[in-house]
Amino acid sequence: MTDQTTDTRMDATRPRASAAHKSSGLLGLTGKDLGLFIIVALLTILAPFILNPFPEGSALAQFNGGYPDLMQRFVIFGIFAIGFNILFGLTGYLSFGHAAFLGVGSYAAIWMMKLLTLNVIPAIIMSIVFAGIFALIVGYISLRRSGIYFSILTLAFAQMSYALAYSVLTPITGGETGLQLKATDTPLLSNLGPTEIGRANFFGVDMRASYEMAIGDWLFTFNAGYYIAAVFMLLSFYLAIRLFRSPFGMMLRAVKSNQQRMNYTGLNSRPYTLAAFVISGMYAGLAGGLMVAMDTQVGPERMFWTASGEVVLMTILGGAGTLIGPVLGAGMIKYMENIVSKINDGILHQWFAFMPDGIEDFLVFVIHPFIGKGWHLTLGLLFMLVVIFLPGGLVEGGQRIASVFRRKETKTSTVEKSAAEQQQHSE
Amino acid sequence: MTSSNFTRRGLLKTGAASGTVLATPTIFTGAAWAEAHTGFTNAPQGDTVTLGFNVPQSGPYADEGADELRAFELAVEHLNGEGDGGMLNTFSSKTLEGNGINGKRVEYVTGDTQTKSDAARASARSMIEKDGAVMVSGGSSSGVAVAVQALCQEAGIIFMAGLTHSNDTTGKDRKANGFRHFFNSYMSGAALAPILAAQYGTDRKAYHLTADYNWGYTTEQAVRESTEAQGWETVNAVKTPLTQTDFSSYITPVLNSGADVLVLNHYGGNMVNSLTNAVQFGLREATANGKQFEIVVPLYSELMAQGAGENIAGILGSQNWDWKLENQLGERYIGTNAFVQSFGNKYGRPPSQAAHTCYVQTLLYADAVNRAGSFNPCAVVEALEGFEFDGLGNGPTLYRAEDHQCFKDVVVVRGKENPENEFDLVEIVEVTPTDQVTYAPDHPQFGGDDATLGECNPGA
Amino acid sequence: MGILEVKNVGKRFGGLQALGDVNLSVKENTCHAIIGPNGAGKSTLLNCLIGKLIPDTGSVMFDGQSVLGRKPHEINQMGISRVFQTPEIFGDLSVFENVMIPCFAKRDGSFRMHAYESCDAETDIIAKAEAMLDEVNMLEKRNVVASSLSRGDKRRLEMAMCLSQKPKLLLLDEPTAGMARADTNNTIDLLKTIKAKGELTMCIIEHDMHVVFSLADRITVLAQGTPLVEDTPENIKGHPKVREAYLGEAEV
Amino acid sequence: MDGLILQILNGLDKGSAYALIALGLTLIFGTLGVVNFGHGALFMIGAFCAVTLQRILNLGFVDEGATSSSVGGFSFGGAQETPYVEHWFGEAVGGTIIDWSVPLAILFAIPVMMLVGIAMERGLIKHFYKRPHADQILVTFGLAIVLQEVVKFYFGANPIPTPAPDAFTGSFDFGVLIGYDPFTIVYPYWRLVYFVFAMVIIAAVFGFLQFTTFGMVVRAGMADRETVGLLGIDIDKRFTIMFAIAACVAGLAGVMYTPINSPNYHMGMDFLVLSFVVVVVGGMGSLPGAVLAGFLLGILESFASMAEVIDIVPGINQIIIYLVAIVILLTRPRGLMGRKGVMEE
Repeated sequence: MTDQTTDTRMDATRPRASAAHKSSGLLGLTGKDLGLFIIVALLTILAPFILNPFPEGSALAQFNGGYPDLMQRFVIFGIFAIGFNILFGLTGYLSFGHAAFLGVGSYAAIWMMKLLTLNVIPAIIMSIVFAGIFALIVGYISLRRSGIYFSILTLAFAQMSYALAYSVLTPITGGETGLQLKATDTPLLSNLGPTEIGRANFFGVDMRASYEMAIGDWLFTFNAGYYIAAVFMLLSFYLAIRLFRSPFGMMLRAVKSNQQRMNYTGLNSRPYTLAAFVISGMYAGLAGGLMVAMDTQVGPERMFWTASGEVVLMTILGGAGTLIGPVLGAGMIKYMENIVSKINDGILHQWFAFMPDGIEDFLVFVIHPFIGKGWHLTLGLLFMLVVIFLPGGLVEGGQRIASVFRRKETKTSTVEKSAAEQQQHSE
Repeated sequence: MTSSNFTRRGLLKTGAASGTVLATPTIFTGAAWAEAHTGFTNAPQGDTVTLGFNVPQSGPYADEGADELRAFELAVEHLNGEGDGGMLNTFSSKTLEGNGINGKRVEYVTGDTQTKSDAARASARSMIEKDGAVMVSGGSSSGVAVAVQALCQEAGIIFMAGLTHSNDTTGKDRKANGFRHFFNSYMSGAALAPILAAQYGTDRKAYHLTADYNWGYTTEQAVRESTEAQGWETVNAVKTPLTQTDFSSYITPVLNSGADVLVLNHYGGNMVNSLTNAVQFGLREATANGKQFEIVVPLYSELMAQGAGENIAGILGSQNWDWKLENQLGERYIGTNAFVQSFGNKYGRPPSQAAHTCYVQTLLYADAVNRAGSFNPCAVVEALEGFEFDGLGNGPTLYRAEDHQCFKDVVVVRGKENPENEFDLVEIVEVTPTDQVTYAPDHPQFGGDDATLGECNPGA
Repeated sequence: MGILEVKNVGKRFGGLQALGDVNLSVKENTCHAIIGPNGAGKSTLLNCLIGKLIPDTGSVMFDGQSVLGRKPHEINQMGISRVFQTPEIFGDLSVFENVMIPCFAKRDGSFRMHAYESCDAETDIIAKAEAMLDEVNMLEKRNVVASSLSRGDKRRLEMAMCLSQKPKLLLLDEPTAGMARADTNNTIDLLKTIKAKGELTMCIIEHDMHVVFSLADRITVLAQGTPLVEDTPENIKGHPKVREAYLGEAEV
Repeated sequence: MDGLILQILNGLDKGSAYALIALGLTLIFGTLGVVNFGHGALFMIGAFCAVTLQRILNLGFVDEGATSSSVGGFSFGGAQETPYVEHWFGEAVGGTIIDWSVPLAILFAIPVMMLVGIAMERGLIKHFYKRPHADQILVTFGLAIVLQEVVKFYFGANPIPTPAPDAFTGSFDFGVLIGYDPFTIVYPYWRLVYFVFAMVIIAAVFGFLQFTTFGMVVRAGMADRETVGLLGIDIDKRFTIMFAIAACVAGLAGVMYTPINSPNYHMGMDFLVLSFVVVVVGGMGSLPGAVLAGFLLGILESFASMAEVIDIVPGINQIIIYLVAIVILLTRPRGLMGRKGVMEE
């Protein structure tokens, strides 16, 4: 299912031939890309501050997201979405079974930790390898078809993986209760006490280790696991930028744009799509491995179709085909899931306690359906609002805000820009 | 630089409120807060303690989760000395006086498990890392219970399991920091078997339909072994996918299989659908081998009974507790009425067994902390291990030290033929006494010799 | 022996004999036109040459090798490029990228995992693409999204894409259809220039006789799936069979 | 043998549900070119039309002398209500009306689903015809979540029993008809009703498309939307009606399904993925393909759930549908009866 109308306007996929003569900048990135990468790197490094804007104990502290688990989830699902976007955003092939690769990566990682070593690096490497191999098999078969037929093939593989992991593969996957590290696990390269339960570490640094800093009423947590995951995310993001700007990335966009022309231009689209599929499967595997590294447990629901659907939604919500969009989408969905779902009526009453009783109760009554157990409702509404008002996803929201400022500065527009706008109006 | 393995938000809530403005970054270490209650994760500071109630709020078990949450809120109310005190008045241990836990006022946070282990752990971690919860409770499935229990063990806080029925929770996946009040598959089998034999005879042929995942396996095994010990024969056992909604293709083979009893090792939506389908196909009216055909549902719940409607009429099953226990079977189950009255007054409905177990677990935790005089998980574990108590609705109960499983009577119930109202769907048939459902800690259904609690982990 | 040898090619679609028994020989560095009324099988023949269709019978030899059974991209890599009747371009990509892609295909073959290199660093490709765009006078539109080009520009772009591959054989399927006179003349001039270089064989399908007679060295007339006649443009002009074929069309 | 016959009946019955949902989905795919992730929600809303009607009919007032359960002085729900319907029409007639609430819900559901369909198409889907499929997925998925959360808010998450009329409880003895012993091949009446109902709906939809001018235009629109638009036919209006019809088909499938399995708020999502598989296996843009695939998958699923089969291939019942889908899509590029070029890009 190719989108004929999207993405050409996105900065991320904009033709940038005008920059062709510039010498390559820092890290091989130039201009906007370098700026974007630096911004993302700064945001990632400073996330403990940025995500904890409200002082502890204040009414709004509920909205703080700067605790290790959520920060880890942001970057892990960011990786997952970045990888998914390489396939979907560039080639237009909509995989509906990507969670299977995440799951396979997770199982591979936990088995490494159970059997070989509690160091997370071998586990993560194995998760990438296994997910890559599985993606190769699934991709090789599924890519024989295109469009929705491809989507359903990938969906079918993922659902089979889920169903089998839940049931007959219980000896390997732990079934419903999944796999955790246990006192009886004695990895080859570790010296655990007889009843000691292993902990994931990075050359001795416990993934759970945190450094806390208090400034006034604010408390900021710097978690070792988060920073390790963040390094992987930045690396993934960097590689994704390189890929987007590479001839290979151009070929993938060519697949999406006109596969027939591509073939008659002497390019074999199959290995390109397969390579994109495997790469994005390996990203998913990396995300799965990191999930285990951060929190040593795997359950089969990780492979259910809703999990595959989630990454699709993340990517579209953020802006398919853009570099940063999928990360934003992932962050948004995970934030809703973890923060909004935890707000309960008691907290609402606290917030509105300063108001007269009648108004307080009324406000609680109005907001009640959207919080706590109603967080799905808020999420669904968010999806609809974004797609209705921001056709390019959250990234377009950002662009619109940016363009408001830009318009104030200058009214000159390049050919490139006017072409992009033209494209936008034609929709 | 490593200061803690799980952050301790509790610290700052009060620490900062006292007006301390720290101009320079400070590393919190255990020593910096050398008070009585340190050296473990989320040691409560100040005059409050935070508990985490992690229940399914979305997905198929959302209503059960909602009921659990009601019970938690009620328990917190009672612990803080509000309301009528509920079971505080009947509990055999008298340390709970309505002044919070260990003198600290109880606060709580809630989260949504979505009945997915990943989501449940994410939610539990946010309670531990963000909100400084010192105990997590709740849940409505064994997958979630096992996952969250393992997390709490790693984090060094206490897990008081909600509704989880699989043997594994206190079997092969048992953990030192985890405790289960709810009964389990083995107990269901052991409790049901003698009553099934008495009601339906000892020469029955059973056909099992089993949900194709861990809980289904343990339940099938438990019921099979117990009924076969009574002389029953198992004709066939077929596994059904969790995601199945229409069970017709599993039901029809039962008709001509030679079986005269159908055992549905299903829970939740699976059970509602499979039972509805079985009744549709006329199994309730059928006869086989010259006997009336019977259907058995090892694990009953009020919500499932509501979902299945009139189809549950006459179906036998087991429960951890029922709100009519004390009324019908008397003093032994004291506490039941106190709880039901308190719950009913607040919410206008009787509590489910899920609500009951969650309420009781909260009280048990609070009491253990009071008796131990500390929130330190290891102290709590010590206080709970081997603890014998009464007055919480199940009669005399033991928290066994070897596997952290409660041992108490099991209620065998039957779906009412003519329910008087929407809450009165089952009738109590009999109660199987504790000693009949007790098993050895190293029972093969519970992981055998390999199963170990490990050591209690205080975290930090 | 021509660079392209089509022998006894036949193709049926259900009950319809699209191509009967086509024989065609195209000499290297010439321009061979195929003309004929609508439905004569011209496009079908072209599709057989590039691997879009596989003929039921016969053989197609290019440069001494059979193209039958090869995939489209393999055939292209052998040196056959095609300009389509409706321009097949990468609509979502910029004009410049559209030309870069065939340059990559020419240099790197049908697949290369160049995922880490930056496009901006491919100076040789950029230079080639720029030169090519310059040649078709589209350099100033290099950053325009291809789908927003005018139809004439799209055709020129496609032509540029094909030419940038430096194919041995260029197949042109009605390259001037729907073009204004001026554009048509431009295209003729462009093709003439290329032809003058003498490095490229062309095979052109065209209705516009002005184009055909301006460019072609030899002409094959196709009717109802079979070649009626093959000859030089001068001889074709007055050929009775040709007139008959076209008159036959006029009656329909 | 009797086992196989029963499984074929099961398969036809499951297939009816699959086919009905897939039919509406493929109509929307085919006519409007929209990937509608909200289709499962329409099925669910249909089912809750039945629940709502049941609730409405059971509205009543407290009767005297009702029993109540009480514990320690607290009584629950207790009071038995007499439904107004029984009060107005007498116990016999009123009781029958309540008993027949599910079939009656069909009359209730048709206008409701029509309205829902029209509102959805005019208010939302219409604006997404020219948008990429990705946007369609996001907006319809968002809508599906919102709809199911609204239902959850009002009806809870627990399944709600909605029994069939008493006249349809019990089973029909097929075996006797074809020479088997009594009670070997019996099949519940309501499931037979469901099958017949599905057949009628499918026939009606096909007949409507085949024999009416309206249907002809829509079919032409499915084949080539632009051309039909060029003919000056107001295809948009027809597409709105088509969407409403598809919503209706899904909704009615939901209404009739309620006695088979008690409805709950997420039943739509449970069916959603399956119905996509059915549509795609049937082939994009093909109505007969969708119906055929529905029955095929239903029957194969039933066979795969037999103990004899599971013993040979453990877990086959878990994956059969997906396995079959893969095999079919690999051997037949466009599913069973798919048209070329529909959703292939």
